[in-house]
Amino acid sequence: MADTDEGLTRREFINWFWVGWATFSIALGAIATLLGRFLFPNVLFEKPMSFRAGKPDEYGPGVDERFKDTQNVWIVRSPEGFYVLSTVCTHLGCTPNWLSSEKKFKCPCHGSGFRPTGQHFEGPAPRPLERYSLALDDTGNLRIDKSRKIRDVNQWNDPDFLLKV
Amino acid sequence: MEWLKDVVNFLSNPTIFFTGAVVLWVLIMKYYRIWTAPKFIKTVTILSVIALGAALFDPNFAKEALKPDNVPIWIMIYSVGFFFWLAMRRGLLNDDLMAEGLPNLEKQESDKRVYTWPDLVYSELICMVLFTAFLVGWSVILKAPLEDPANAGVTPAIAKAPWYFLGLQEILVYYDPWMAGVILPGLIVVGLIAMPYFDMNPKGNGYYTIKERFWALWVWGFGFVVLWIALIFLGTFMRGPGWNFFGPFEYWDSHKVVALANINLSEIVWVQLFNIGLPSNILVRESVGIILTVLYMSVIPPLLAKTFLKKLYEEMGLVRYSLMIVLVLIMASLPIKMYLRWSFNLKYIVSIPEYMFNL
Amino acid sequence: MAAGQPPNNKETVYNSRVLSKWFAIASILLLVVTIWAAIQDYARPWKVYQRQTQKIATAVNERKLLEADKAMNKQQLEKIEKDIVGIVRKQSEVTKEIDAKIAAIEAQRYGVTKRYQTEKGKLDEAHYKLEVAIKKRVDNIKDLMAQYKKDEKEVAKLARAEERVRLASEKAQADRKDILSKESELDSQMKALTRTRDQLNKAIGNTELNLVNIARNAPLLDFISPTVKINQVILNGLYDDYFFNKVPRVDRCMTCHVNANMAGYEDFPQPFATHSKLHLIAGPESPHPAEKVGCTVCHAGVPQSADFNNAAHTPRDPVQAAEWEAKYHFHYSHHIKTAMIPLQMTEGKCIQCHAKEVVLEDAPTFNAGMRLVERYGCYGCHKFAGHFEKLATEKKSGPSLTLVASKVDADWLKKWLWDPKSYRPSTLMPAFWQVHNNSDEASLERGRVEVDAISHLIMAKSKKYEPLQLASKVVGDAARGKTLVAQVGCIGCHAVEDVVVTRPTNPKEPGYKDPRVPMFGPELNQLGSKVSYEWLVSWLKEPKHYWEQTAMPSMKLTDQETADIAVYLLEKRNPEFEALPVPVANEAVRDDMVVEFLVGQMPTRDARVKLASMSLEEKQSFLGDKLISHYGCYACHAIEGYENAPNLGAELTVEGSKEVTKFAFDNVEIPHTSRDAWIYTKIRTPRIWDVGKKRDFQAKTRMPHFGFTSEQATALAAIVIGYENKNVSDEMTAKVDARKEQIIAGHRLINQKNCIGCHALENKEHPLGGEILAHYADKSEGPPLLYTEGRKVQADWLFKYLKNTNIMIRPWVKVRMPVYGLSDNQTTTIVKYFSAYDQSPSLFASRQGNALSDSEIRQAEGLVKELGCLTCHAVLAPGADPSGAAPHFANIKARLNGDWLIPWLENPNSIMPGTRMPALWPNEDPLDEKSARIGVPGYLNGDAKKQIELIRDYLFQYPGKAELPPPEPLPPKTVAVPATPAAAAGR
Amino acid sequence: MNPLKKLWNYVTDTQVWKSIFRHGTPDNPRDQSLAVLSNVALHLHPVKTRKSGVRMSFTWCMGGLTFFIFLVESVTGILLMFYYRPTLEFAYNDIIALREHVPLGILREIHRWGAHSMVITVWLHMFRVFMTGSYKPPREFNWGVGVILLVLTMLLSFTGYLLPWDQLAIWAITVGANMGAATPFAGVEGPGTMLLKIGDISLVHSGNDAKFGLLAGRFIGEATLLRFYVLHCIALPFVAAMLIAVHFWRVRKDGGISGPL
Repeated sequence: MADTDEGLTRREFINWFWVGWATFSIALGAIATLLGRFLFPNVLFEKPMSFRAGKPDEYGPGVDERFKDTQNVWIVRSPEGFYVLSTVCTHLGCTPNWLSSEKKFKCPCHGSGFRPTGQHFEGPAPRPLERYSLALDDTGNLRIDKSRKIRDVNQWNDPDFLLKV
Repeated sequence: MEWLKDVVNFLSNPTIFFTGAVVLWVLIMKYYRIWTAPKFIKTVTILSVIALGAALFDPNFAKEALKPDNVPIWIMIYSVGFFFWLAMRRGLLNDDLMAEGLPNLEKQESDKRVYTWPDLVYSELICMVLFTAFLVGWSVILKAPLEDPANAGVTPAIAKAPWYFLGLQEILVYYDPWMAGVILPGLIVVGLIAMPYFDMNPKGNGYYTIKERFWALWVWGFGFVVLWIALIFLGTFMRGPGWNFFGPFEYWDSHKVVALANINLSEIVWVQLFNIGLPSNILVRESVGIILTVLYMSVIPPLLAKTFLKKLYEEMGLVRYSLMIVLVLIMASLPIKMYLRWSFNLKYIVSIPEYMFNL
Repeated sequence: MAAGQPPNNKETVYNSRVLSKWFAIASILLLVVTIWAAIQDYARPWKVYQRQTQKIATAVNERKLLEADKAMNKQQLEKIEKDIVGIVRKQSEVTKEIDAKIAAIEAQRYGVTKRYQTEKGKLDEAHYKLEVAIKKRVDNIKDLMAQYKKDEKEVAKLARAEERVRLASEKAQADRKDILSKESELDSQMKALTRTRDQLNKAIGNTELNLVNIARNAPLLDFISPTVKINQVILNGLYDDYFFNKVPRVDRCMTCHVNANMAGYEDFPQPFATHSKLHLIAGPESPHPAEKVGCTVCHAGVPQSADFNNAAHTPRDPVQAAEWEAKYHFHYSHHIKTAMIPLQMTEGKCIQCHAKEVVLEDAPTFNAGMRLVERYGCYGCHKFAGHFEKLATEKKSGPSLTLVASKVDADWLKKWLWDPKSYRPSTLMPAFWQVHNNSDEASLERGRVEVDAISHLIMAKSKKYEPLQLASKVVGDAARGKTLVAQVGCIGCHAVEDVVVTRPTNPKEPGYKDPRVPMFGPELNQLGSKVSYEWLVSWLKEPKHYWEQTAMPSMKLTDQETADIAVYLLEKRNPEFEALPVPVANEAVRDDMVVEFLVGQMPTRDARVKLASMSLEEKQSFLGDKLISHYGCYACHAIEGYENAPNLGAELTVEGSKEVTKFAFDNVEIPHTSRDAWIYTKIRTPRIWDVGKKRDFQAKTRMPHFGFTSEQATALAAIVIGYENKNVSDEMTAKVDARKEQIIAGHRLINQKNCIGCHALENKEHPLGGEILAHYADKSEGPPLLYTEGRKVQADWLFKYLKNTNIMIRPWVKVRMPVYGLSDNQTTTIVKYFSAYDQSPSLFASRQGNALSDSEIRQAEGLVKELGCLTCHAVLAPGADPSGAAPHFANIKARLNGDWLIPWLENPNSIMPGTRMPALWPNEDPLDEKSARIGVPGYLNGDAKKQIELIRDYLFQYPGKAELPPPEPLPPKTVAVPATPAAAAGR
Repeated sequence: MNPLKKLWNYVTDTQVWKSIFRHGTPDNPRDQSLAVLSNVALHLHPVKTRKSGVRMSFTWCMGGLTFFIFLVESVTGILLMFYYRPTLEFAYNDIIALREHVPLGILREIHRWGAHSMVITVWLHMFRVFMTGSYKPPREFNWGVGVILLVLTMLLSFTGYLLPWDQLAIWAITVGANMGAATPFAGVEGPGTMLLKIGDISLVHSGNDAKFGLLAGRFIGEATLLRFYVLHCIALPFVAAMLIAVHFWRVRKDGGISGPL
């Protein structure tokens, strides 16, 4: 094959060839990435994941059930501080009941038992109850963020999940 | 009759059921000459239909067996059985022919070409019409199921995936979701696609045969029939509320209590063996499991390449062999894990819940 | 040759190198536009606003951080830090030991617990199996039972072991915590010190422009954890109707107006500003938190949109429109049904939820609008839901005309109708003639006939009236009348040119009067051109004698006072009006009109015949009747025979959601996409729509011209727009409880009786009314402020007082509490309103003082003397100068509440600013109201608190008659007036 | 001549008939060839086929049946779309309507049982191809395409499972979706995910993980229903149809139905 033809060197030819295909691939890749991003919506029609739960003073020591039905959480005030427990049993997702006289959560479905800390101690539940993140907002109210949760005992002292007041 | 039901219930226990399936598979592949006889299979079919019919008198059995969504499974069991028989039968005939130095059944005709019209066109049309008739009839007899309206707040006693995924859901008992739901299905697909490139045997292309590719049939069939079909059967008919085991004639009691006595390898080692608490360092704690896993994946392949699979290794070359053996080992890890669970109550070999990594 | 290079075949059509080149160019183009698309997505306006908001928030927080840092006690912090270091050093030895112990226990515990749990699980399973076996009646049940019992014992043993280690572990943990408690305490002290700083730092970290935040919001990466995101509120309780489907509304306004519900951004421009009424609207602590009620429930607009134009912003005025056009390419949208409501009309939307209410705190436009609708009687022609629907059944807004012939003469009436403002510029009576659509010569000719006919019929229908008479020989004196008018309280409702009241401009000051709302009563500057002396004295003595439903109360005037005021008022005339010609009806036009109306009932020929047979009086009456029906005079005035006449105006109950396309914009130059502009224009210039159109008389717009100012029209338009299809469900609106109902009922009655013309009500932060107060330099000379009234007076006393105001309370006050002639129901409404507003503990139980022993009474008497109370609070001797007197003590036991007296005695000025009552127990720190009070030495150990209580108790035992008559009126300069029955009734 | 035959001749002689059918009665080699060649559906086949390949006992007709069921599902699916609305308010009601009062509501049964059948026939087709070693060269690529089609078949069935919006549907999909959450490094509950962090910020959380991508939300909801509906009715069938075309084309190019060489 000739090195030069109609004013174009072979080197130039190769450059155009590779530039073309490289750009084409990058463009296709970019389009594919944009389309992938398209599948992750910016906004959802879901219940907001965070909610305001009033002033800390409104809570007495122990387990508080006021948000059990509306937000599916228990807010617990312990000597260590506030934490928020999910009301979903870690076994099969039923909602345990808080038995205040026995100081434990008892799942009606399969009998899993949890201590007020969320620690499982009886029945088939494999893990402690999950905990949600909470913090004080500007106005001094508790704000609970259900989009962040922990399931491991080792993280219980994380300041985002245990609020000292 | 009750004792018979009890016996069947007992035998359907996952341990026995699965072991039985494996043993049966070994026997099937060893004695195919016997059961591929038409008389034999006819007898077995008739007997099984009678047994099934009789079993349907048991309300507990009938309830699950006749669930509209479970009917396809019976169709699948019988059709897989029939076609497996057909394939093996023809393979046997071909093997016999070839042993005599004669061309096999396909070879006898493969050079002849016939007009597509009307042979193929008509036979396909007939198939379609027959199938349509069958489908409409099925639809008339069985209504599609519809339960209560969706309610995320009401958890059913048991949540099952569609039946064709129940094999995977059964694996969930032994592996965490990331293995059972992501890695294993992914590897199944990858393995299937890669299979033609691993199978270096040029024989057996385009005709039924057993002898010429016995081990290929053995391994692939084990995966399809035992690890897929049999586990679907188990998952559908023998797993009740709470994914607890129930015999085919047992009532699905949602209050059944089963001891959860499973423990991790690290606990066996540190607590049961050395009687000290778990080390706080994760890597130390899980060192035994990690070492075992690494050994399984890194030592066995070269060992096999040197011994049993020497010939195969030489044929395939390093890259092909390594890829294939990894896939096979992962597939084999499932029954291994199952047996470890049953014999030692072993929950996880490596258990790092801190990073949700459990093996 | 490079891989994939196409063969350089000579036989191709195009040279493959050229193809490659073109392919490269095309690919580059594709890449560029792809990147362009990504950039456009990144530069969406709301994203830009949020990035700007974050910049602002960072700056604000950084400033706050500096302050917080300055305010932080650094020395203490350093000390704590040092202490912690010391403690930690000391602790480490001890903790090491205990940690080892804990580790040992935990190791043991793990095994024991695990074993127990395993065995317990097995036992549970065995138990289940046993139960099944029992059910199945298995033979070897006894063996199973025995085995189970045995296992159970084993497990119980394990359970005890588990409990032992658990307790040991818990104890060790507790010990450890004890050791560390000092450190953790210091730790939390330190955290408390640095809390503000830490919070601010965290907030800044989330908003400042650092690499992490840039990455978080970078295109394509912004699905991971963006800080720039759509802020939305899903309003469960506010539903939009999408073709039979009620869909909860989603508000996204706060995507751009990020700070709307956050304090601290008041001074920033939109969209970054804080809501201007954060304490009331949008603020998290307010009754309308944005998280719950969103924005569009009041502001309207397209709630889902996060784009300036798509959200349908509406400018306040053309100036703002022009500004927006430059800034946002603003344009009115033609296809949006719910454009935003311009800011000045937003308060109308309060009606959405507060449908029954007439007065809302801190909602001046709403309040003004509601009062304007009531005063101008819009509800007479137009149907509204809620408050006005009820009002329409109770009251007409104009005076009754059933006795009008005794008040004015026919000529006056004709001139008045022809142009009401020519007689009284401030009148509420609208103009029906000589306005936009009937000022041409033909219409004027016709108008005169109409005026003639209407006034004829009204006069004809008027009944005979016997005015009340004064005692004979009473001669009025204009100078005294002038003084009286300024003194007794006429100016609470009426404007009089001789008494100029300059009112404050700050709505939070008592005495403020919304300039949009006209005076409650007519101005009194031209009465001499209208009524006669006889009629006026009767009216002044007892207004209800002429008109049963009038809001004008009796001022308890003596005959002499009545005469004085009458003479004074009649001196005031309007000579220009008097000089105006009386409109004269043209015979021919009248005949034509009679025929025109007759033709509606019969063929034209018959009508002509009929006309010929009619007398002038018949013609006038016939036309008058038709025209009163045509113009709807009866909507505001009681006219005999029109009691059940229909509403003439369009129903306005859902006017606010009427589709814009259904408004006829005709030739009027306003944006044809604006509902609010149309309504505003309609209110201001109702007849303008006929201009440039050829319309028959009957088809012309009839709504009269009220001559509203721009501000008045705006407030009225706000109200009209506020009436819309209710899409707020009950779950979202605050519940109207019994207390609220009582307040609402009170507000309705207060608006009807104009209590606020004189009294300032409710609370000193947001006083309601007291419009006369500006007249008094010394506020204590004016009508009393009624803050805390519900807690102050006893309910049954208030009831009695309102029924009979003839009781002396404040001898020095010259302004009079008139007699309204309230019904029992109305009186109860007022009493309940006060007690509900002030949340008085109970309506009928009022706490008085404790019973005192004789010695205590003696002590109290001494204290009273020492404090000098009786200088003012003694019973006023007849004829004495009342200017220095205060309510006499004997009056208190029947009137006041004991609990209220304590704070009153402590600090009277805080309850009633401007009161004459001094604070007798001064604060130790004069600048701090909460500091302790200094008692009078020598009494109760100088304990101010006890002294105050003692005085309170004493006052409830103070001897003397509680109710005394009011002071004698000014002695008449001329002849003494003997009391007549009519005069007594007037008191 | 018998009048029927006359009529037949007349009809087949018309220009209309001839414009449609470019061949005579296929009772001779020429017309047999033309019948296959000139028909868009039949020309998927070659004019002549290997004799061994025509036998039912060899092919089991499972590939053909699978394609046929795909067509049945497409047609019934399109018809069902006339009645079914993928919204929380209506989805369940519309299924009830199909069950109770929509004319020929049996289409739903045909669609559902057809779907189950298709899963079985696809497996059996794969089984047959394996048993005859037909994946071997030169058909390796087409085997791969077939495996993807197998996966698509199961995904089609899985996405369709949610649409009735009953308890069975959402809980079955919940089980499946939770697996997505366990994807290593891409699911919020997957191993290693919590390592993906910059400071306090998790890179993968319940608002952007694999499960979220599958469900278009953190939980199964209206967005999930829509997403599954679109996948089930448009996206997956579209991809499947393309791959089926490739599959058929490669069957022809790789030598038709397999047979011993």
